[in-house]
Amino acid sequence: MRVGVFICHCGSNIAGTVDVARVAAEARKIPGVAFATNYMYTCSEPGQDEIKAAIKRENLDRIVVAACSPRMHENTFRKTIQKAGLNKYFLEMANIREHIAWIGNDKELNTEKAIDAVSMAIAKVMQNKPLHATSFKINKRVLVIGGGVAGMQAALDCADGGLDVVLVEKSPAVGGIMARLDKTFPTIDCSICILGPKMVDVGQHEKIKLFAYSEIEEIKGYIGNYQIKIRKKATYVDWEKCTGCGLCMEKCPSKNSYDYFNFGVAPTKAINIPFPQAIPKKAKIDPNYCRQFLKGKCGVCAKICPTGAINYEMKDEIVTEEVGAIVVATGYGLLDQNILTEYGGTRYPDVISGIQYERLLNASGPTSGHIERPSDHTEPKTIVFVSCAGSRDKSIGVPYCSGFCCMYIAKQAILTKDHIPDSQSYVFYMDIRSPGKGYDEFTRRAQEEYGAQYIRGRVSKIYPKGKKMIVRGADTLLGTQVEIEADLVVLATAAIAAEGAAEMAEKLHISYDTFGFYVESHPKLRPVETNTSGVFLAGACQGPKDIPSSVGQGSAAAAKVLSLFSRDMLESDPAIAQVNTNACVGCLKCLKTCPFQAIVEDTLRSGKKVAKVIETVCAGCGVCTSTCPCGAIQLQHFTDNQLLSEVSAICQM
Amino acid sequence: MAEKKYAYYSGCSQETSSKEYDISLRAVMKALDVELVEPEGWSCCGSTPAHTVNHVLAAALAARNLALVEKMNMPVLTTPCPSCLTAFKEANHRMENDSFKKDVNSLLDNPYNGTVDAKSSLQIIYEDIGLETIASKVKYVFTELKVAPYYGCIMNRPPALAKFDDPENPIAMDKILSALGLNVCDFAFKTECCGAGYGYTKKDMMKELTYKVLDMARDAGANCIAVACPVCQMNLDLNQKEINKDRGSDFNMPVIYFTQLMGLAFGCSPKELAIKKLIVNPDKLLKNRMLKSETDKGQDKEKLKASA
Amino acid sequence: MDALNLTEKTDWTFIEQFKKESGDNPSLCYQCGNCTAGCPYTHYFDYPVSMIMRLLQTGQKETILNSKAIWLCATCETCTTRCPCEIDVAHVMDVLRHIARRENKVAEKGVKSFYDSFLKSVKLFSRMYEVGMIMIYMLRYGYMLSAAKLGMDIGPKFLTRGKLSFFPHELMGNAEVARIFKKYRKMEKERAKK
Amino acid sequence: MSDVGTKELRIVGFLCNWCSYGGADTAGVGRFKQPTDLRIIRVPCSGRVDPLFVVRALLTGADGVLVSGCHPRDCHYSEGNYYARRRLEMLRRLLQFMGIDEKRFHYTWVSASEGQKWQQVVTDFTKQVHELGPLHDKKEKAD
Amino acid sequence: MSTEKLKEIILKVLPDVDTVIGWQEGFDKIHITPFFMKSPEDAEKAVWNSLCVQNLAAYLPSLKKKTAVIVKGCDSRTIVQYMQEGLIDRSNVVIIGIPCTGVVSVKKVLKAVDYQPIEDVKFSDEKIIIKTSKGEKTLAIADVCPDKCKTCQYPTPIVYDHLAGDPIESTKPAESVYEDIKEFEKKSLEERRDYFKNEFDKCIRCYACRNACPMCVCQDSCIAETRDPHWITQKLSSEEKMMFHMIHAVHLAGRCVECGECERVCPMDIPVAKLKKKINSEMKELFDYVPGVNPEDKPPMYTFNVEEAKIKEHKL
Repeated sequence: MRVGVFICHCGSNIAGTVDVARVAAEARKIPGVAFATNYMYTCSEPGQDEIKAAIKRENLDRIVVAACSPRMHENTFRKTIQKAGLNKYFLEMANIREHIAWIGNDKELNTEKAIDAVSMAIAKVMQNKPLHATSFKINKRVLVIGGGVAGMQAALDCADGGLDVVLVEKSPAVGGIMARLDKTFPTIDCSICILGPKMVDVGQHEKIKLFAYSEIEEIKGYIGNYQIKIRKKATYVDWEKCTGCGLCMEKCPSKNSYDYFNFGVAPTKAINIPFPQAIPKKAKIDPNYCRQFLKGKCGVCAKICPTGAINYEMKDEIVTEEVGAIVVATGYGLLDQNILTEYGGTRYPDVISGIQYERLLNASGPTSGHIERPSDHTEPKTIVFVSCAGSRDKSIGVPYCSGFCCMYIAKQAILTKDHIPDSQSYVFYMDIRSPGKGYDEFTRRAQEEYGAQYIRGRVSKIYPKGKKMIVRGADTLLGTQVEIEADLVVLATAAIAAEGAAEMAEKLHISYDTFGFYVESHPKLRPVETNTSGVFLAGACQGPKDIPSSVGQGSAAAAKVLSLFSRDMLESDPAIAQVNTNACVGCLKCLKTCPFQAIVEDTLRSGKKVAKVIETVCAGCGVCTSTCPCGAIQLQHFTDNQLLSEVSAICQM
Repeated sequence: MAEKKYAYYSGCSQETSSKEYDISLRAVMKALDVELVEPEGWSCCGSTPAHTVNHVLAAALAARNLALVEKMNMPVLTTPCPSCLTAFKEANHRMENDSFKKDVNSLLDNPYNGTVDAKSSLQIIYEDIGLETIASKVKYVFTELKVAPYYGCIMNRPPALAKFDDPENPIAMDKILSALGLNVCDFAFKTECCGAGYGYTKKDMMKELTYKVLDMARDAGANCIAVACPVCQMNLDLNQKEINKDRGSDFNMPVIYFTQLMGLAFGCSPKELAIKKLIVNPDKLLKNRMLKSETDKGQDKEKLKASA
Repeated sequence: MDALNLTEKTDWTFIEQFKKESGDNPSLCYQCGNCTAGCPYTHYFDYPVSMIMRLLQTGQKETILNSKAIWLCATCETCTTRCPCEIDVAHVMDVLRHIARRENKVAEKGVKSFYDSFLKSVKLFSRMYEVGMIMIYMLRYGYMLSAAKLGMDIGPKFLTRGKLSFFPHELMGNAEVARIFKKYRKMEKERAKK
Repeated sequence: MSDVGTKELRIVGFLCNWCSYGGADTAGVGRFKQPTDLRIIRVPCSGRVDPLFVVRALLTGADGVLVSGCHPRDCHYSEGNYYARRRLEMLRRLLQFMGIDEKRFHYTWVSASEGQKWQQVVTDFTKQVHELGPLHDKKEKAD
Repeated sequence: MSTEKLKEIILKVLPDVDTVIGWQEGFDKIHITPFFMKSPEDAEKAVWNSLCVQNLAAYLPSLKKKTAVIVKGCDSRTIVQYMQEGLIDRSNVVIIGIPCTGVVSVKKVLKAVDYQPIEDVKFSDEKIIIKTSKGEKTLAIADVCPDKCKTCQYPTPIVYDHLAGDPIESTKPAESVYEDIKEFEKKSLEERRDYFKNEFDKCIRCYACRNACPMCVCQDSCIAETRDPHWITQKLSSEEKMMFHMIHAVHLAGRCVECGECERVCPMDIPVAKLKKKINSEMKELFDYVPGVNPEDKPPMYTFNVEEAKIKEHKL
C-alpha cells in the first residue's frame, strides 16, 4: 500500500496556527505512507495537478488530503484522484482547518492535533475499499402535493416542460388560500382573477392528472422511483357524471353545514361546490351535515341530479401512482382564534380573523362583498385590526413573525375605506414589516391616503359593551393605555404549519422544525431541496410566505425537477450497507431498525436465511451496522474496521 | 367519616371582615361531606405586603403554614382566599430552588420540605367534588338571580403558577353556578382587577376600578355578583353607596360569595350562611325560590309542549 | 432639554444587579406595550409599565427607583399573564420595590407605610388583625384625619355586621412568627455587610 | 484553553456528518475557540455509533468520549438518532456501573447551525473530563 | 409434578414431533444431561428433578424440524424472547412446561461436599441428600440453589402447550429481583472498577459463557473471533477480556432472559451475568421492559419513541 499525504496551508488559514511542514514530516514516518508534502492551496488547479502528478510519479494508491472540512472539498478531491486513475473512495480528508487551525491559537497543540487527525485519516484510508456506483433508470413523472398557488405553479412549469404531473389536493378544489383572498397587495388586483386562469390551466392541462379531495396515503421508494398510494376520499358524487350544474346545492335542505371554503363566515349546504370558480367544478357531500347520512332519509340531491351522479354508498378509494420526484407544496394553516382568550377567543361574533374578513370583502363571498358585522349584519363604521394575533408570541409557542400580515392588514384597511367611505380603520401594530418591492409605500398609502390610524402597541383585551367591542391596547409612542369602541375587530391570526404537516413529513422522510415547517437542505444555497433526494419544497410549507415568494419557489422546485429529469439514469451512492452472507445469521435485527425499509429477508440457494439490502433504497445511515451483532452487515466506507482503525490511531496505550 | 379530607386555611380576612366566606364554605363542605382540618396555630400568609418587601420573608411566612400541614401528613392545603393561595403557590414555586429553600428554612423553626400542594377551595369544589355531585345536592333554584361570576385578578394568575382554569376566561365558577340552576351572565370582566389592594391608601384609584367592574356586570345583565375572593367582595360590596354618591349612579347590586349561593341552593338557611353580613341586601332577589324537582317538572312539561 | 447621553447615563451595574437579583432578563422585552395595555393602574402611573421596562433596559436607575409606578403596582399579574415574551413583569416590579426600599427611595410613602403596618401587625399578632393594623397605619402615616374618616366610612357598616373585632383573635402573637421577622432582619444585616 | 489547564487528555468524538460535524465546522468558521483535546471521527449518523466503539475507545486509551448527532426530529435519516439515544443512554448507565464515571461519556445533539453550542459542548465536556483526570495509568501501560 | 406425569405428556406429544428435548441421567448421579428423545423407549428414560438445570430452549433456533421441548419457568422466557425476535416458528415448537420451585447449583453442592466423588443423590421434600464415600450430607435446596432461583418471578412457564403439574405462583417479591444490583451499586466507582477488572482478569476466553447463552445468535460469526470486523485482538490483556464481556453484555441489552447459563458454565466462576442484569434493571426503569415475558413486546434496542419519557437530556 502506498499512501500519499498532502497537507494544505490554505494560505495562512491553516499554516498560521499549524506547523504544516512538521505534520508532513510526521506523516512520512507512518508505515504505509510513501509520500507526504505540504502545499499552499491544495484545492487550486495547480494543487490538484500536484496530487495527480504525485500519484503517477510515486505510484500512490491511496490519498490523504489534510485541509478544510470534507463537507467543503471532499468531492473536489475525489474527482481529482479519479482523474488520476484511482477509485474515488481511496481518498480521505483530515479536517485541520475548521476543526483545528481555526479554533485554537496554540501552534504546538494544534500541530499535535493535526498529526493525530492525519494519522486517523491514514489509518482509515488503508482500510478503504474501491466502491462503484450502480446506475438506475429514472421514472420521469412528478408528484406535486398541494394545489395552492405554489403547487399549481410547480405543476404547470413541470407540465409545460413536458413532464407528466400528478397533482394531489386535499380539499375539493385547487386554489388554496389565494383563491379565498379578495385582492392582493400591493397592487390591489383581484386575487381570483389572476389565479383563475392558472386553475383552469391546471384543470385542463393534458400532462396534469389532478386528484382533488385526495390525500397521500403512503410513499415508498427513492429518488427516481417512488410508489405513491393516494386516497381518493369519498365525495358521494360520481365526478365522472357530475356536470357542476349546482342544482343539488340549490335544493339541498341541510342549510347549516360548515363552510370550509369561507372559514365558517356563513353556513353552506351539505352538498356543495365550494365556490363558483372551483376547479374541478364538482359537487361533494359533507356527511357530517347531510340528512341522508344523519337520519337515513332525504335523498333530495339524488332525486334532483340530472345525471344521476349521487352515490351515497361511495367509499374511499386507494390508487397507486409511480413517480420519480416529489414537490411538496402543502401550504400553511392559521392559528385557532380560540387560544387567544384575552381577545375572547371565538366568544364574540364581531371579533373575526383576517381570512374571514377577506371573505366578507370578497364579491363572491357569502355577503357578496358587503362588509357586515356577523352579529347583527349591520355595516361597521369603526374597524380595528390587530396585528400579531398570536405571532411573535413566545408564550403560545409562536415566536416567529408570520411575515405577510402587516401587508394584508394595510390592504384590508384600504379596501375597507373603499367599501365604506365613512368608516375609520385602526391598526394596532408592533413593527411594520414591509420589505418587498412597493410594500412599504403601500403601508404608507394606507395611512396617508386612506387615513388608517396606526397605533404602535399590542392589544391587551377585547370585550363587548353594549353593541360595541371595546379594544383596549397601548399606544407606546404616547406612553398610554388606549381604548377604541369598535364595531368590528379583525385579528391577524398567526400563520402556523398546515394541519398534519408532521405526519406528512414522516411519510416523506423529510425534516421539520419545532413548529412543523419543513426544513430545506441549506437555508441559503439549497432553499427548495430537502435532505431526502428527489423531494423538493415549494411555498409556505417551508415557512410563512407571500404570493410572489410562493410562486417563485414553485417555479424553482419545478426547475430542480426538470434538471434532475434531464438525465435518463441516476447513479446510486455506493456508500451503502452490504451484507456478508457468510457471516449473516439471519436474525434480521437490521430489518427491524432500518429507517428506510431497505432491508429484506432473503433465502440463499443453500436454504440459509439472510438479510438483503435493496441498494437503491438504502440511504447509508449505518443504523443496521450498529445493530448487527455479528458484524455481517457493513456500511461501506464507514465499516467497523474503518472506524476502529481511526479509534486505534488515536487510542494507543 | 367524611369522604374527602383537606387541610384548610381560612386566612385572616375570614376571621373578621369576611367571616361569611368561611362560614358558608364550611357549611357547603359539610353538605358535600368534605372534612376540613385547620392546622393548629396558623399564621398570616404574608399576602401582598410581604412580597413587596422581600421574597424570602414572604415565602417564610407562607411556608410556616405549609410546614404545619406537612406535619399533619396532608398532601393538599385548600384556602378560599386567592391572595393566600398565591402566597402559598409562590412559596412552593420559589422553594424549588435549593438555595432559596435553604434561606427560607433558616428563618423557620420547623423546616418546610415542599410537599404540600395548595389549591383554591374553588378548584377543590370544581375538580374533586365535581359538577354532578353539586347538581345532585341542589334543593332550591333561585329564579330571580342573574349572576355575574367574578373571579378577581389573581385566582387564576399567573397561569404558570395557578395551573387551573383559563387565566382570561375562567369557567369553573360559571359551571358551578350553572349546576345550581342559576342564570349565569356572560361577563367580560371576570378577572379584571377591582382595585381592592388600595382600599386604604388610594381610594380614588380603587373606586374607579370598582365602578368599572360593577358597570360591566350591570351591562352584562346581572343583578348580583358572585365572588370567590374576600377582598374583592368587601370592595365591591362596601363601596357601592359611595360610588353612587360620586358618580350619581344607582348601584344596589348584592355581592354574594359563590359558597353562599351553593349553600342556599343546597337548602342551608340564610343564617347558616351568614347572609346577613352582606352589606348590599340580597333578600329581595332571594325571595323567589323553587324546589328543584318542580323546575325539572316544569322543564319536562315544556319539552312535552314543544314536542306536541 | 439635553439629549440623554446613553454613553454616560446607562447604569450597567444597575442592569446587572437587577438581573442577578431577579433572575429576569429585561432584554427579552421588545416593547410591545401589552403590559401597559392591560394594566388597570396605568392611568395612575407616572411611567407606564412598558416604559419602566424600557428604562430598565437602558439602565435609568434613578428614574425607576424614584417612580411612583413601582409602588402603585398591585401585583394583579395581568402583565405577567399576557406578556408575549414570557417576562414575569409583576416580579420585575416587585424586585424594583425591593431595591428602592434598600436605597431608601420611596415615591409613594403611604403605600409603603400600609405594607409595613400590615407586616407589623402580623409580627405582633401573627395574623393580620385589621383594627390593629389600621391603628398602626394611622400612627405611622400620620394622616389622623383621613384615616379617621376611613374608619368612619367602614366602621359602622362593619360593626353592625360583626365584621370588625376590636380584639385580636385568641392567638395573641406567636413566638415563631415574631422570630421569622427577627431572623429576617439579621439575615438582611449580614447581606448588607457583604 | 487556559482554564482547562494541565496536560491534554485524550477525548474522542463521534460526530454525525449532517448536523454535529457541520456544527463543528460552523464553530470553526466562526473562530469559536475551543480546547484542543478532542479528536473527531466522522460518522454518517449518530445511529451508526455502536456503543462498543465508545467502550473500545475508553478501554484502549481515551479519557472521555463524546457522541453528537442531529437533534431529535432532525435526523438526516429520520430515525437514526432515536436509536442512538436509547443505546447510548443504556451505555452511559452501564459504564457508571462498571466503575467508569458516567461523566467521561457524553452524548448530545448539535445542529449544523449551532456553532456556539458546539463550542460550549467541547469546552464544558473537556473541562468535565479534566476534572476527573486521566482514566488510565499511562505509565503502567507504557511498559 | 411427577416424572410420571411428564412421561405421559412426552408419549402423547412424540408422534407429532421429530424430537422431544428433555433431560436424562448423566455420568454420575448429580449430573443430568440434555436428552433428545425420538421413541417411546427414550421417553422411559426421561428424568425430572432439581438437577435438571440446563436451559433446553437454547436448542430451538438451530432445529428445523418440529420439536417438543421441556422447559422450566425461567427457560420459558427464552422461548418468549425468541418469539419477540422472530427466531423460532412457534407453530413448529411444542412446549412442555414444568412448574419448578427451584433447581440446584451443582457447583454449590460439590463445594458443600468438598468435591468428593458423588455416589448417590436422593431428594426428600425441599432437601437434597448427597452420598459420598465420607457419608451422607443433607442440604436444603434453598441453600444450594443458583441465585436466580432466590428471586424467581416465574416458577410456572409463561408459555406452554402442556403443563406437567399445577401452576404455582411466585412467592418472591418483584422488587427483590434487582436488589443485588442495587447493593452492588453502593460500592464506590473505584471499588466497582477494581471488582470487574479482577473478575474479568480471570477470564481465559474459552467462550463457554457465549456458547451456552441462548440469546447469542451469532454462533460462528461472533465478532469476538472474526477479523472482519476486527473488534478485539487475541492479546490476553485485561482490556481485551473486558472488551469481550462488554460485547456480550451490549449485544444482550434488552434481550438477556436471565437464565444464568453463562455463569453456570463458566469454569472460572466469573459473575458473567452481572453486567447484563444491570442492563435489564435499566431496561425496566427506562422502558418498563422485561425481556422474555410478553411475546408481543418489542426488544427496546430495536425500537424507539420520538419522545422518550424517561430519557432526559444530559447537561454538562
